Amino acid sequence: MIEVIRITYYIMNEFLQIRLLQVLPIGWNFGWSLLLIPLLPFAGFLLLGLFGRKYIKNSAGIIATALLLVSTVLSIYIAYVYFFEYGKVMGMYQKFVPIQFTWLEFSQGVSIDFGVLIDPISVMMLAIVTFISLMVHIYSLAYMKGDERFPTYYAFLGLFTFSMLGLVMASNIFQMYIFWELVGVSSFLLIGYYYNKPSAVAACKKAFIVTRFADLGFLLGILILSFHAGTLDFNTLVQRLTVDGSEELHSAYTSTFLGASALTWAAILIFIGGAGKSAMFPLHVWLPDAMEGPTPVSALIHAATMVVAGVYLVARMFPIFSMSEGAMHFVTYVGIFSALFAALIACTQTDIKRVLAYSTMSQIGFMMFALGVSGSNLKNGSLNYSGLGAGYTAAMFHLFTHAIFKALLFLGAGSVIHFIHSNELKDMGGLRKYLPITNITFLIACLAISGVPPFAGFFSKEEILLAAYQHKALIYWIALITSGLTAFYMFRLYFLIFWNKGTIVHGEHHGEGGFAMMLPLVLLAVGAAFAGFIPFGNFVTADGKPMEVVFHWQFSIAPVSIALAGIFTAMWLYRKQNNKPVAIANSLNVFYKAGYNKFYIDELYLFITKKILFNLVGRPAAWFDKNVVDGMVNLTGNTTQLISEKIKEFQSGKVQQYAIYFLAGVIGLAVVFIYIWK
Amino acid sequence: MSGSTIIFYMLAALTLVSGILAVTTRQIFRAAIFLLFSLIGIAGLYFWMQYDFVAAVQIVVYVGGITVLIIFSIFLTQQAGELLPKQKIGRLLYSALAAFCGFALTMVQLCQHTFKTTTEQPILPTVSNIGDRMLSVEENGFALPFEVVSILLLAAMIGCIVIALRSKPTTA
Amino acid sequence: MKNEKLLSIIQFLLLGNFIVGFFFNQTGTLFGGLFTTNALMAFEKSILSLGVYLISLLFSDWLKKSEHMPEFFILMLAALLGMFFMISSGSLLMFFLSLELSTIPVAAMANFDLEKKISSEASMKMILSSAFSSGILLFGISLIYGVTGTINFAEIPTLLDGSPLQILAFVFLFTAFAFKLSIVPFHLWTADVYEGAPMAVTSFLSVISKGSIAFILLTTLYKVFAPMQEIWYNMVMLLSIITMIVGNLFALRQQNIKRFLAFSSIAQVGFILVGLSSNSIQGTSSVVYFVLIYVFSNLAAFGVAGAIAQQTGKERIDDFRGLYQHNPFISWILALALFSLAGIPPTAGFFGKLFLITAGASKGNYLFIIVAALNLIISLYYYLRVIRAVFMDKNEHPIEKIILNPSAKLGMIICGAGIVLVGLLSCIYDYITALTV
Amino acid sequence: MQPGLYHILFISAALFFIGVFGFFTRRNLITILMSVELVLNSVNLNFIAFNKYVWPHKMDGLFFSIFVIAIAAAEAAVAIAIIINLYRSHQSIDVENAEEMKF
Repeated sequence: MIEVIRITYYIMNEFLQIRLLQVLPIGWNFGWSLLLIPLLPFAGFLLLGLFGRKYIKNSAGIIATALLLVSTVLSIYIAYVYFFEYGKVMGMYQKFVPIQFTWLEFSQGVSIDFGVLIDPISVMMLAIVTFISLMVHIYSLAYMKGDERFPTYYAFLGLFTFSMLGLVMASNIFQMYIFWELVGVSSFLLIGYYYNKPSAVAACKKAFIVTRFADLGFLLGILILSFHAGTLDFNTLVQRLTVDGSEELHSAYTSTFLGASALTWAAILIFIGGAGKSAMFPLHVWLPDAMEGPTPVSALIHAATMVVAGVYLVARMFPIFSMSEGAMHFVTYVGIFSALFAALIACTQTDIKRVLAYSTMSQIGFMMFALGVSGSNLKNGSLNYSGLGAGYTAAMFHLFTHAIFKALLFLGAGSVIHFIHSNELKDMGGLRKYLPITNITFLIACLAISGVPPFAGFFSKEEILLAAYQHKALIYWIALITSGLTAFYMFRLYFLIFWNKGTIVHGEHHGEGGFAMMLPLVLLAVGAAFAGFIPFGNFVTADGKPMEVVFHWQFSIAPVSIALAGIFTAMWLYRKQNNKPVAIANSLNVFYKAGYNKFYIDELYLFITKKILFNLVGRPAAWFDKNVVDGMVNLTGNTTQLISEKIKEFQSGKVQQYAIYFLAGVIGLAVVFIYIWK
Repeated sequence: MSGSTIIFYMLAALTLVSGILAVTTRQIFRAAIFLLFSLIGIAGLYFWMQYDFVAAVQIVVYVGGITVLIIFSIFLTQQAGELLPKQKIGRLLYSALAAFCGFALTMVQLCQHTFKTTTEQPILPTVSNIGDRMLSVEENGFALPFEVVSILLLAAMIGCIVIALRSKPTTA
Repeated sequence: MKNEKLLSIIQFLLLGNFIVGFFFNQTGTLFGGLFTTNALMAFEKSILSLGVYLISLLFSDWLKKSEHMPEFFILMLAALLGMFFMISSGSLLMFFLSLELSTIPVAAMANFDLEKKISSEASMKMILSSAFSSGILLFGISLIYGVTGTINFAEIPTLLDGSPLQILAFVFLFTAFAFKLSIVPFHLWTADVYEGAPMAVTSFLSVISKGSIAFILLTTLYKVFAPMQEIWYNMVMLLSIITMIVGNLFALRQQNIKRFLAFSSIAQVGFILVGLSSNSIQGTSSVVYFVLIYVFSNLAAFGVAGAIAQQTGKERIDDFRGLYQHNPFISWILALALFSLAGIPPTAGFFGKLFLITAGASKGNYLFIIVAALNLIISLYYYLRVIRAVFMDKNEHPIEKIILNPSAKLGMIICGAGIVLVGLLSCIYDYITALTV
Repeated sequence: MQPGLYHILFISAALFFIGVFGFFTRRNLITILMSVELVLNSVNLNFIAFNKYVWPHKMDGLFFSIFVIAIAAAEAAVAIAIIINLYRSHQSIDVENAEEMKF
């Protein structure tokens, strides 16, 4: 086996001119195991895609899961090696590029390379992506069992995991772009997996087109950056554009368009690319619809991987973003607005997966603005960005914890849907008796996302709020309110599913779905409970130097109490079948009501939550989202159709009329270029 | 006014007037004959410019060849004495406008441009000069275009034969 | 069958023609500058030869049944020869003659479905439009000749200065290219001719013919009209934007697959112009590279549509619904082709468009690039529509199993492999760039 | 005034656009073809005029016009074959009867 690898290595070296840089002191095993991480899922994709339907139909899931298990073990091993053994040199986590080969050289210095970049965030992402993907693989063994296209499903999962890992490891911004597009394609395949459902087909098309639209921004950003920096390599890019007084930085600062420098434009355009994938307002329209895919897929794509690609991109380009105050503000405000907006909408949704979708959008908004408030260097007059990255660490930390508990939430929801065969909250209730494990794990996840100590979300959200607090009071207050809303809508969901009214369970009772479905839930629940204790600041920081995260317990009082308030409101409203408003309306006896002291407080409470929060804020926000933002997307489509109908007369089938247009074109061009546009 | 000038204006008038008639008359035979006159007028202009060889080619190919081909095809497709269908007035106006705009633009540009003149020794367009050039492979020779045109004519003939020799006419 | 044997021989010879193209790539001129050649031109010709070979494979069913197969090849090869001369032409005379040589036989070929009315109609529309366009072209050439006194490509640039009459002449000349490339508003003949002509001819027109014009347009704009660079840059940009928009808008509403591909190819040409506008080495190599990809993708799409039309007579996109049920192989080929045309990774079309955009962006005119990229997204709508019809829509009576003959299958496999490999193997792009320098 | 270059250019431009006008307005396919012939002839006149008055030391224009005549013949032949064929299927050579494909 080793001989084979050696020979392959030789061949690749000699004939394809792949340079394998031996900068790591561990020897070549390390380098190749890095390559194996993405290649194993890809192998799974090829294997299942080519032979799955005919030969290995039944064992397809096992094969894919086994391959991914190896990948996961490798990436956790690499994370261990990186963080604890070799990554830190002179007290700083280094960036390594152990593998890189030039795929195409555009011009001197500007080349598309394929390589592997190892630094704290990519190592962390490797571990988290493979881990969540593994959980989803295991879970799907039971969830998708008996599906007609079982091997195809696993093939798509493999392709998706491969492209996501390629994106994470990219050492070159163009490589990232290519994998970025691949992620889009494979998510398109996964969302449209139930291709017989018209809504799924429409959803995948929409997801694809909206994200492509955003990718356009990314591409333009790349083009502008490479034009000014003269390179596409991440490390070189960051080096050239962050050194004070460098020629490239000067050119990027001084060439302006519409009052902003090229650097700001590039950063904003790249952010738009990220916003498309990460479902930031107003490019989020695809996310709720994308819930048409199989539920484990939602756990993979919409919790841990694809939707955080935008955050990852901004984090990867963070030094460049931090050179532009305008771009940082843009990121901050889009992030905070999306967080609040999505939280409001989440309060009104009745489809369990849609609530989770908006919640994802809201949480990613948190990560985004955390990056945004990480401080702009220009304010200090110095170009050194170290020491300002509290928000950066917080965002990465939240990305990490969110991946775990959101995957848990989705998988739990999958378990519920599996049991009840419906997505609608009205069909659920009282399920805690039937689904004990799901109930507990879901509760843990809800506590984690609400920020209740000592669960994971508490720590990461705390850091974000702290960063916001240090930055600007407005941001902090909005974030605080959003965090309360988060607790409210998550527990609304929780109580409506597991408490509230009892549910009539139709047909035979088939339990919770067996070991394969429960194992991921339990593992993730353990993660959601304890991941917060990882001292993240020691590992992932903007500059690679460990950062002491100071923990102020006084500071936690406000967020925790607001979270608890949200939880208790939800509990009070939804724990039992909600007869309060009905009862009030029914009891006509005014005196009886007056004597009932609690009544006024009740009324007030209801007024605030139901009337104001729901009808005045949440509903309009949802309406706006559904009709205006979404409508814009559809409108573009309809308008194009309409215009194309209107101009069909040009194609009249009359050859002489064609000739008249021909001559008119000639004369028009001649007149334009002789007299007007010289 | 010299005789040469008078001849020029007569030829010009012949060419343009019969050109206009060729594209406007509603009797197709007359149109063909006016086209013939117009082409002869052009041949006359070539003679007038002392490009005898081109004039001869013009008469042989156009007058003797293409016009006859056109007249034959009229025989094949047209009943005698039938008037051509009228064109819509809107189309006529647009076409006239487009053609006139094009003409005006071209003439304005042509008149504003002063063409260079050369003092070099002119080459007379005698048949021997033309023949030498036509078959020369050196610089300023035209052997290659000559071959290309011959291939083109061959291909065109084959195409014509395939299309025209359709085995049986279908749908009436 | 006589046709069958002959066809095999012809296919073999065409393959030979393609291979031989790689052995003779010297630089030089012949006939006193009328014929020039270099390695890049040889490569461009090889692309066209490859396309013709693929056409002979993909449409072998139709060819075998055709009464006039030998004549078809004579005309097609005459047109191919015309394109070779055109790519190598060193003077406007050679350019004009070879342009006609590559047009007139194709117009006759468009009539080869002799029994069909629409075939004659298509042929008529093509020959009349092209006669009109060559009239305009000739007028332009005569003005260029009048102004500069020469028709040699080598001498013209030294004598141009961008005076109004030269601009007029250039516009007249350029519209001939625009006509053949179907640039809006000179494109109107395209869809009608594509629809009426036999599928093999349509694919020849849409792929080979356009490719050759794109190549000669590179020479014409970059070398011959180099002094008028600013004018033609603006013109190309303007036309490119209009072309993409109109091509996309019309493609959205087409039902016939041939008309659909016609308008989609118009939009593709708009994209070629984006790369072409850059006037740089990168511009040349990206255009050549894109044409290579375009040959594979478009021929694959036409090949599949042709196979279906040949056996079932169905040409409407609605009829393609549920194609995947009985015909997974051709469905995947079609999907690959459309993905590549739409520029979706990891197909070659993605890289082709990427390089065109990067080349176009090197001028720094980002507004233009944004418009181009937006059009790329609009185009997704209709490409996905076909994909959706093939894979996702239900149909009571889906198209039955199509029996492909081996050579058509081979052709599709070559196209499919090309679509995947040309993108992934960077050496191809490097090779083209090396030739360009 | 002695007629010179500009006179001939005027004739040829006029003839060109007369032909174009005919191309736009004629409904019979054969007459459309005749208009095309006028267009091509006017171009020839241009070439000869430029050759005679502006660049008499070279013969490019003269040769160009000879080749254009040849091309015109080939084009006319193919066009007439197509028109005859169309006549056989449509029983008409009115251009408005050949507008089946549109939009």
